[in-house]
Amino acid sequence: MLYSDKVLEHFAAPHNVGELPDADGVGEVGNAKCGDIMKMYIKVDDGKISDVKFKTFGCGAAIATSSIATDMIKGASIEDALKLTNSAVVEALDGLPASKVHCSVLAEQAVKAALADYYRKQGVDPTPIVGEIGECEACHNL
Amino acid sequence: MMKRFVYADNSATTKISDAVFNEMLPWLKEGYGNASSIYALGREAGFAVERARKQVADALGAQPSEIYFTGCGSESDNWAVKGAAHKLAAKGKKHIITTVFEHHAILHTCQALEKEGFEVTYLPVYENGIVRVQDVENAIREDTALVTIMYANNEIGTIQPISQIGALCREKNVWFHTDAVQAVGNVPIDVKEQNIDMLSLSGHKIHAPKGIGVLYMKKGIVIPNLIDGGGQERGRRAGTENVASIVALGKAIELACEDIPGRIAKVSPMRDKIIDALSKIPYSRVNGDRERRLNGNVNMSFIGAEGEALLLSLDLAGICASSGSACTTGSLDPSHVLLAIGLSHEVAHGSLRITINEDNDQADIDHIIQTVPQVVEKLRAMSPMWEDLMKNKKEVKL
Amino acid sequence: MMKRFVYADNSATTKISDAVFNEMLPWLKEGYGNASSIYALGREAGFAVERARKQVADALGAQPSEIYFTGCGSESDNWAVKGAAHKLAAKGKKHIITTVFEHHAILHTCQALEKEGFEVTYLPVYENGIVRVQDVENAIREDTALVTIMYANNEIGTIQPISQIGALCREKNVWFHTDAVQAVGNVPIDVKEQNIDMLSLSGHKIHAPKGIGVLYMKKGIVIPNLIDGGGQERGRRAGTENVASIVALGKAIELACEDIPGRIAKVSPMRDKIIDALSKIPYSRVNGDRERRLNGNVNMSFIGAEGEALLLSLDLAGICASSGSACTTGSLDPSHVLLAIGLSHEVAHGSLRITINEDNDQADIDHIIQTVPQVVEKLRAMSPMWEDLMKNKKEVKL
Ligand SMILES: Cc1ncc(COP(=O)(O)O)c(C=O)c1O
Ligand SMILES: Cc1ncc(COP(=O)(O)O)c(C=O)c1O
Ligand code: FES
Ligand code: FES
Repeated sequence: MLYSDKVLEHFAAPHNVGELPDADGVGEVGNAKCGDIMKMYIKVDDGKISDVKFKTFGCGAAIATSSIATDMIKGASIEDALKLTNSAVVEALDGLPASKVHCSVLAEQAVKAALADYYRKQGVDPTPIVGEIGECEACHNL
Repeated sequence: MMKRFVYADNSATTKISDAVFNEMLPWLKEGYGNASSIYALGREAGFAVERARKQVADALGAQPSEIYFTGCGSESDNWAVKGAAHKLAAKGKKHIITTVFEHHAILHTCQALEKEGFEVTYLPVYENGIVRVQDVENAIREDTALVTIMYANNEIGTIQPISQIGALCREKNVWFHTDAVQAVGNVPIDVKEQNIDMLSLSGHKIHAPKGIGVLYMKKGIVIPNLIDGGGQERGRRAGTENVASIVALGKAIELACEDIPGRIAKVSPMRDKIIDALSKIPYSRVNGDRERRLNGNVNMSFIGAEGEALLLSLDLAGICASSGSACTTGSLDPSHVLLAIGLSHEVAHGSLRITINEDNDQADIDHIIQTVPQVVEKLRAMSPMWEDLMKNKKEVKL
Repeated sequence: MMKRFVYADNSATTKISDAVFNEMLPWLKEGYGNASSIYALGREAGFAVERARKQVADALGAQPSEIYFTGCGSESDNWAVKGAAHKLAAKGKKHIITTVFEHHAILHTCQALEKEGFEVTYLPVYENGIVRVQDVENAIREDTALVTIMYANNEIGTIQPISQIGALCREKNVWFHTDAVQAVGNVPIDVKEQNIDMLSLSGHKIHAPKGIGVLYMKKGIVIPNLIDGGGQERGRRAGTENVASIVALGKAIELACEDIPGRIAKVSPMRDKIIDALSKIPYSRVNGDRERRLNGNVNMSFIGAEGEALLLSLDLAGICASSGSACTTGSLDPSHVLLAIGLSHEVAHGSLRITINEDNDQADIDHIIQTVPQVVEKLRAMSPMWEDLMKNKKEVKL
């Protein structure tokens, strides 16, 4: 299993670990059966993600993708956060082994799930904005 | 954390010992002759190969003429099982008996044979990870070609009742193969007394290099070759003899089998110390029978701490270990071994295998005992699964 | 006779070079981690394996993802031929084309397949030891699964028209495998340009250790595994990676292929010097095409001097060589290669193969040139066959 140094760095000292008790949005994706659960908390001020925290049960890649994804959306506008893709996450980590790409998909979905929750709490139907957050296809087949 | 390096993945592979290295070195350097050649340089290599064959035979209670060198343990397994299947299919015997928790070298081989039309019975191993002799007996049929059951499991270290299975197969006149890759050097083996017809082993598990294995085949057992070609290994396994690695394996097995009780007496208390200490971690469990297990095998699960993340964290603390988590293999399913003994996916994901041997010392054990709980705690602290469990939002059966 | 040691059996096996030895040594010592493990010790081994894969790919004009490490050249040959046969049999293609003078790793594999019901065409190689492309074309049928033809012959060193055969097979849409064990490092190879679908090579012929090989398989070629088991080599060849030997092979092939014209320029004049000198021995002949042959291969027959006796005598003079005499193999038939190019049993028995390489120097060549005639003369002096020939009691066609 060939992890990049960047992945190992983020794994060893993940950024933004924890919970936000007064979060404006909370998203949880994955399932324990496949060994992946990601939970993301966001705080939103003036259309910007002012704070973000995560908790993850999963492999090194899952923890590293959570960490870097939170870095990438922290301080970003909601619009930009919505544009976060798993391939951007993979790129930011200097690549992931092929078998670990699904962990990065989960990171993208966790961000979307937290934003969807935020919209819901605002009384806005998130589906037209965030889209469907399906289960990871691989996980679905379990 | 302490700066210490603790290698505790000896069931995956071992370091070549100095004694073995020194024995093999001349054959990597000046002794490069082809062992089948007739000039002195070749003849000497040929003698060295035969000395090693004798060492292997002696360690197993076999005859040198029953020992075949192969390229690895997996090759030995494939050769034995595919060979026996194809040989006996000609006599109308197309049924194989094995267990659900064999190494993939056996399991995937059996699956390949199923595609060819063979029928395979996969026996259960129950919660303790030990197959029942009665189950083997019940499974044997008129058309059973082969029983293949591992001597000791590579993940949970449980030792199988090989002597009884051997006696049963002899009585029923069914060929019996055992994958003893993990057992050699840890359990006394006598192929004659134990009625073992074929046995696989691998050098790199006993301080010889990677890429060398053995298949023992009892006199009279003749199966098709897996690797056809030159006349090496009495025409049964082609390929220019890997003299250096063969010599290394000979030495390694001699050393591994020279004092097995001594090894058990030294290593198993260390194993027990680890198990006892880590069992204090809440929501943990020991996987596999506590008594009938390899002297160096610790296998435990810690709910809420994913296995691969555990390994990476331990690595940062200088500890090399392994896990049955799906995430370590790149597949979606956790270890078939852990599922076979009844663990749920969740629990299997949080598994850790520590395999020590006589090279480890008390300081290693202390480092492991000190580090694992910290790491488990750290991972649990960031685990939503653990959070749910603590908040009673979730139930998990251990 | 001079006290000198001349190793001239490099087609049998080679000495591990210092550069290769130094490269592999750390992986035999400290770098013993399992290349599939996730901790640093394992990851580094994994990276080393991938670097070696790249070196092999670069040397062949392939992609790293097309390179599979195996346990030896024989395994690669078996895997390729049995795998392709079994794969394409499912599509009703049960015909294989090869030559009469392949290495036994191919020939015995083909014979094993014949027993399973495959049909094999063995093409002739004529007096010069070179297969004709037209013969290959004529032999290709609707149900041809595979053409497998060696790149260079191991006994007489003749180089086959691989590019033309590759082009033909591509045009006819038939898979093409070549056993390039003897060719690598001696002939420039580009699997893409030459339309080679599968290629076997072996480490110990190019100064890497024994017990490591490669099968190149073009992207899209998928055949059943020969060795099922763990997920190593992208799930296609099981067995804990033999890191040290893989690293050695990577380095060795890089060095072997870095200056092939230079090697040819250096070695072939030495080869020609030996051939020219030994051709002066009466009743001698050169076996195999003189031009299209490996730069280091000398293969000659000396009527009336039996091959094994030749080798033993040369060994006493410090020269390691080989022979196609039946007596060296313990079988009754002399080399199938020499028979294939039309030699009678008598002539084949008196054959000598000298295979030199860039490690040999002029003094070695001189020693060979001086010793062989003496040895031939000595053996002829005590040979009744020679006596009959001299007294015109016997005729022998050279
Ligand atoms: C042409 C050829 N093919 C295959 C082999 C087999 O290689 P190995 O000894 O690595 O199995 C050899 C050498 O023995 C050879 O010369
Ligand atoms: C029980 C068992 N069988 C077979 C093997 C395969 O051995 P090798 O890696 O030498 O192919 C292993 C180790 O990987 C093992 O633990
Ligand atoms: S969390 Fe299982 S592979 Fe990443
Ligand atoms: S979320 Fe479980 S496999 Fe992707």
